[in-house]
Amino acid sequence: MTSAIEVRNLRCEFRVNGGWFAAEKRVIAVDDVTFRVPAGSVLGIVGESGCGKSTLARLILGLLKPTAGTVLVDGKRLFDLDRKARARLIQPVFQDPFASLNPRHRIKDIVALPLTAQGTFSRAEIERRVAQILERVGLSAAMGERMPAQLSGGQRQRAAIARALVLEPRIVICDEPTSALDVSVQAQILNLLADLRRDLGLTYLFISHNLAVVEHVASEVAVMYLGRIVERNETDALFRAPGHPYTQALLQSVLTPEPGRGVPDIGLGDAMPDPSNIPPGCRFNPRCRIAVERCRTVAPSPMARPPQGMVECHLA
Amino acid sequence: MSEPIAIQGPLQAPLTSRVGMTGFAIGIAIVGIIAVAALIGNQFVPHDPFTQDLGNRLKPPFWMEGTQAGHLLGTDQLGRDYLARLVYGARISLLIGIMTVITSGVIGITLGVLGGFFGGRVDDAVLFAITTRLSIPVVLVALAVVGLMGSGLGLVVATLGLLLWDRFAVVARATTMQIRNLDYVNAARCAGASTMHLLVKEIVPNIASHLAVVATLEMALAILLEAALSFLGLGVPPPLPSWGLMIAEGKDYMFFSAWVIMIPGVALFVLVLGINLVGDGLRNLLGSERLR
Amino acid sequence: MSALLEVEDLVVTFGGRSAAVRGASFRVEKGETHCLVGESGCGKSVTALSIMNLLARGGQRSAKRMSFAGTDLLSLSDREMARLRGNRISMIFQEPMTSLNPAFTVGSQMAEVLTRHKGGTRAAALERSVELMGRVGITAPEMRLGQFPHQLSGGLRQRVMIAMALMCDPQLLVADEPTTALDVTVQAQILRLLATLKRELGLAILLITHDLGIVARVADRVSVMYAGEVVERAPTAELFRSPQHPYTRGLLSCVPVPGRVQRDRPLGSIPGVVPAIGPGFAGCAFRSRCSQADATCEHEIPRRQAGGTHDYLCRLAPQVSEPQPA
Amino acid sequence: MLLLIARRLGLGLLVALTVMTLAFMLTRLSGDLAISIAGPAATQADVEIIRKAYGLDRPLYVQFFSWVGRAMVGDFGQSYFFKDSVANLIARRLPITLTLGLTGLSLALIISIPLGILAAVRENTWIDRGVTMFTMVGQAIPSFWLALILMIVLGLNLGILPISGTGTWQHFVMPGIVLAFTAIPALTRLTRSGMIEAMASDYIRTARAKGLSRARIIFKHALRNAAIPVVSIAAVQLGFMLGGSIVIETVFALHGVGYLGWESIAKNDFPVVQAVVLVLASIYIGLTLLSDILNALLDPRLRTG
Repeated sequence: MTSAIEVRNLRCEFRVNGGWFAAEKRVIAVDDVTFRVPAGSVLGIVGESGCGKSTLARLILGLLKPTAGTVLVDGKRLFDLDRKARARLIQPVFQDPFASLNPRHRIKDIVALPLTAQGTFSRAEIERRVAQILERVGLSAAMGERMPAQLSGGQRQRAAIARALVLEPRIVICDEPTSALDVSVQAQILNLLADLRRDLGLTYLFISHNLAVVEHVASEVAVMYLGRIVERNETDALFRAPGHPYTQALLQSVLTPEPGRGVPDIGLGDAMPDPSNIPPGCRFNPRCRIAVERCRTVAPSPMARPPQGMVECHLA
Repeated sequence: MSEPIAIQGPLQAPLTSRVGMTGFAIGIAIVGIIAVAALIGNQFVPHDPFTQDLGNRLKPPFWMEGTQAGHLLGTDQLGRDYLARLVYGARISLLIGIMTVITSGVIGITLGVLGGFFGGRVDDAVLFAITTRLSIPVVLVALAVVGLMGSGLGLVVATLGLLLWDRFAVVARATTMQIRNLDYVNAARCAGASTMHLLVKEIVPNIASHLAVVATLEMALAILLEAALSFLGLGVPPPLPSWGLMIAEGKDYMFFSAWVIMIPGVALFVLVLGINLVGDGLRNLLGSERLR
Repeated sequence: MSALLEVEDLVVTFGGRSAAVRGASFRVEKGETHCLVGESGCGKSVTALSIMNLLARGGQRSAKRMSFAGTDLLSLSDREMARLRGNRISMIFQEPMTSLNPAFTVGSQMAEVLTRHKGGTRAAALERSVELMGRVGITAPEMRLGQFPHQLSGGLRQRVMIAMALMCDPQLLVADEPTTALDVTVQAQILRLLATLKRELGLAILLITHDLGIVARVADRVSVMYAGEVVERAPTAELFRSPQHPYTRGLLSCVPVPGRVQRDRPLGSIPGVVPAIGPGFAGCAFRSRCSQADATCEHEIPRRQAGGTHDYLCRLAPQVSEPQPA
Repeated sequence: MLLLIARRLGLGLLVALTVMTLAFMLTRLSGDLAISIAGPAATQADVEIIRKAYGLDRPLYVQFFSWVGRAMVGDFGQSYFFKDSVANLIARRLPITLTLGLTGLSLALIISIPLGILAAVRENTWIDRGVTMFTMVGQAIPSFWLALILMIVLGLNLGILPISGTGTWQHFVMPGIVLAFTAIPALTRLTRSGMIEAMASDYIRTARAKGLSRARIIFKHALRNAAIPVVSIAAVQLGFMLGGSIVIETVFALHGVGYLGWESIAKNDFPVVQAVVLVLASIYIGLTLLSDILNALLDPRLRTG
């Protein structure tokens, strides 16, 4: 069976101008990332800001060109597909619903864009499909006539989901789809995404910094740190028995609403990760509290972890 | 490259004040009245702007002593009716302003949007063009072109149009750069939209309001520059009554009859002020104060 | 006994139009951490700013009572209030990236707080800065003194902000979403730091947040805000054990809790959106989203007691309940 | 840093070269230069003599490269009209234009920075509206017309300043005022908007939360940040002012570079026209570089990596 998404040895570098008095920097945003997402499943990607998770999303959407490596979508090389074929396969839902809808267009025109861009649908067909998808995501036909500024954050995100699904793609890349929303609205959107996936048989790549959200939606989770996937496993296994010290720290730092438990000491120093200055050896070693000498010199290679996962740590 | 123009986000809430809107309304009224006068004013003025009457030279306007009935604003050094010339001059100013904005807008917006959208080499080339253009002294070069190629309305428009696109380009480039990485543009890309669609439907509508402000500024600038060129004798040729030329022709008499330079000067000032008020009103509507 | 900070019936309006805060009341005791929790637009940040008299231009505050350690804050002149700020009440903000002045060094920004309020030499103020930076867990504080804000990470900047807030030994620290812009691992470190400072310095903290997880872990008492009102007030443990207001209950059910996730079940959610509250609005602001609302909700709602220090704004009688399953 | 400066200088040189090409093409636009130099009364033989004498019989590219080559070492050729080397002419006129430009810029800064600050801290009051109105009026007044009015009022009616000429420092007062007026509106608005932006920023809220005095907040914390763009743009503004001084120098008969340009255009003295365009462009390029360096020095974010 072909995977919905397959990424092989993906790498992405940027050059950043350091200004007048500093040298140019080379930022490695994604560093040799390999994974597969089986059709119909949800891969959650977690990590802190600057870990490269959004860059990864952009690479898989074809918005950025990788420095090296390949992206296969539905078994085909992403860059062999023309823009229309790509649009029929894979669609995005972005973080900020205030930035992802063109403020000058009506909602129904925004939602219709993937159809009109194909150039093969009749106007009646486009109208029928737009009306159908708007209803499916819980927006009334009257909402379709409005401008984005007249909608609330949650309604805008519903419109963005409608746009992503109107062409009936197989794969949706959700890049922090609920991070800009209030918790009560977040729950509405998460429930909607879950329903749609079940009913339409979609595959999600779900990117978030919120572990609780990822645990709720993902069947498999990958943890990114400084551009690499340092641990990947089935969701339950990863949350029950995290192997990488970074995963452990991330899990510990989630503050569940349980009064009286205080704030845990996660024991990470303040050596903040800097993608333009990746440390030698294990890239997590400056913050790791169990690091040994070998971690400072030798980069760990991926090791299998039951039942289906991997971890990159000498000590796991 | 230092960019003297910084722009706030296009998505910012409009910041309207009642006072700002009053200015906007006054500006529109001024420009509207002058435009109407330029279009049909000659129907109501009983004189021809070119007919000389050497017996009635330098007659003062109606509020001064010694005024001549029928010449509401007096006559010039050749006895031509000043009101008729003023109305005709409005036509020249507006024509130059509008034509220059169209020419320079097409050049500048095209360059700026392309540079801002594609980045890389394309942008380097655009930036080079802008830098080069900014380093050319406008007045001197405009004077030289007119001086060496002969004066004429068309030539003035062409010269100014080719020289005044820089601000359009700078603003179009900066706003495009801000927008091109916004997620609605990314979403349109992922939707399979063509580059043409991205430029025309996603980018340009969102920078149009900023460009409208630039257009008012450039129109005002073009009108002032034409007046300056004509004043220096290298713009619109006589006997066409450009306001700048009227001031130049009146210069020799200004110490005795100050009104000969005051009337066209005030007309010029009011028109430019009106256009600037419109621009400022637009800017307030947009809430982008730093767009100078 | 008088509380350290007492706010009664605070109303904040902008430009005379709709009210951002509509009669908020709460008390912060000496040495306690009090959380104001609510979703965006509920008026929690505006409440904090109005206590500091830092409302943006056009903001008008009025209250039946607003006192700090026996001083009536409403009667102070701007000048007197400035003497209090940074001195006896300090405040830190959500965005550590933009809250420090990019043009000056960390040291000069810290030192000026002390010289402003306590006088003394710049050298002494810098010495105090170094001491406090060490206290808030900044390594190599002497080196940091000469650095500019852009050279520090977000977590470090927030530590600098905290150290700066402590320069004059304040009695109250107002912290407006201090960890929202930070990564989760850094958030945990900063919250631990605040808890330590509270314990060791006897500092009272008014913590503004939207995150119920933070509330549960650090607060002694909680005030839940919705649409400009405090709809429920309770000690933390009690609020999570038996929330009374339908909004509080709904909010708790929306939060996915790691380890207790049932992936095939939908999360609890609150339908609809926060209504626009115009002038002349009466009754319960939550009624349009509440499953238990009826006609009486359109009238004035009494504040009900659910225990000695637990009250809420709802027509429904208090009920003893199990904590909401998440 | 050195590398960057070198790169910027290279870019500047490239721009200068482009301007030279444009200036050269410009002077060749009018058709046969020999005919226009010779004047309407000249015979065919006269024209031929002039063509040979000025080297105009050579192919265009030869003329161009010989001009560029010599311009690189500061030799701009001979003026047809003034019978002097162009380099000498410009060297004699440049100090006057620079004096005028610096006078204008200083006046503009002295007036516009305090006005901008005042308007910003009194945002949306009648003071702010007054300042905004003042900048609008300033932008709308044609500079040559303002010059004439000043001549009438200060020169003729009050008789306190000379009307035209170059002799004494008093001769620079009126032109300086007029030139300053071309920059005041833009600089005032820039200061105002920079201050408003700064005053609304998070770090000013922090400064207020620290209990600092209002004066310290405005003049230390806000102004320092608002001043960065103003100072760096002032340098660029000076470049524009020098370029724009041609109108003012002509009105006041101030014998600077701009006046020289106007005279030589009127006399078809194309080596002078080319050289003046090039000199003004080079000054502008130099000033933009200075502006970038000032900006980097003032802004710690650019100064330290």
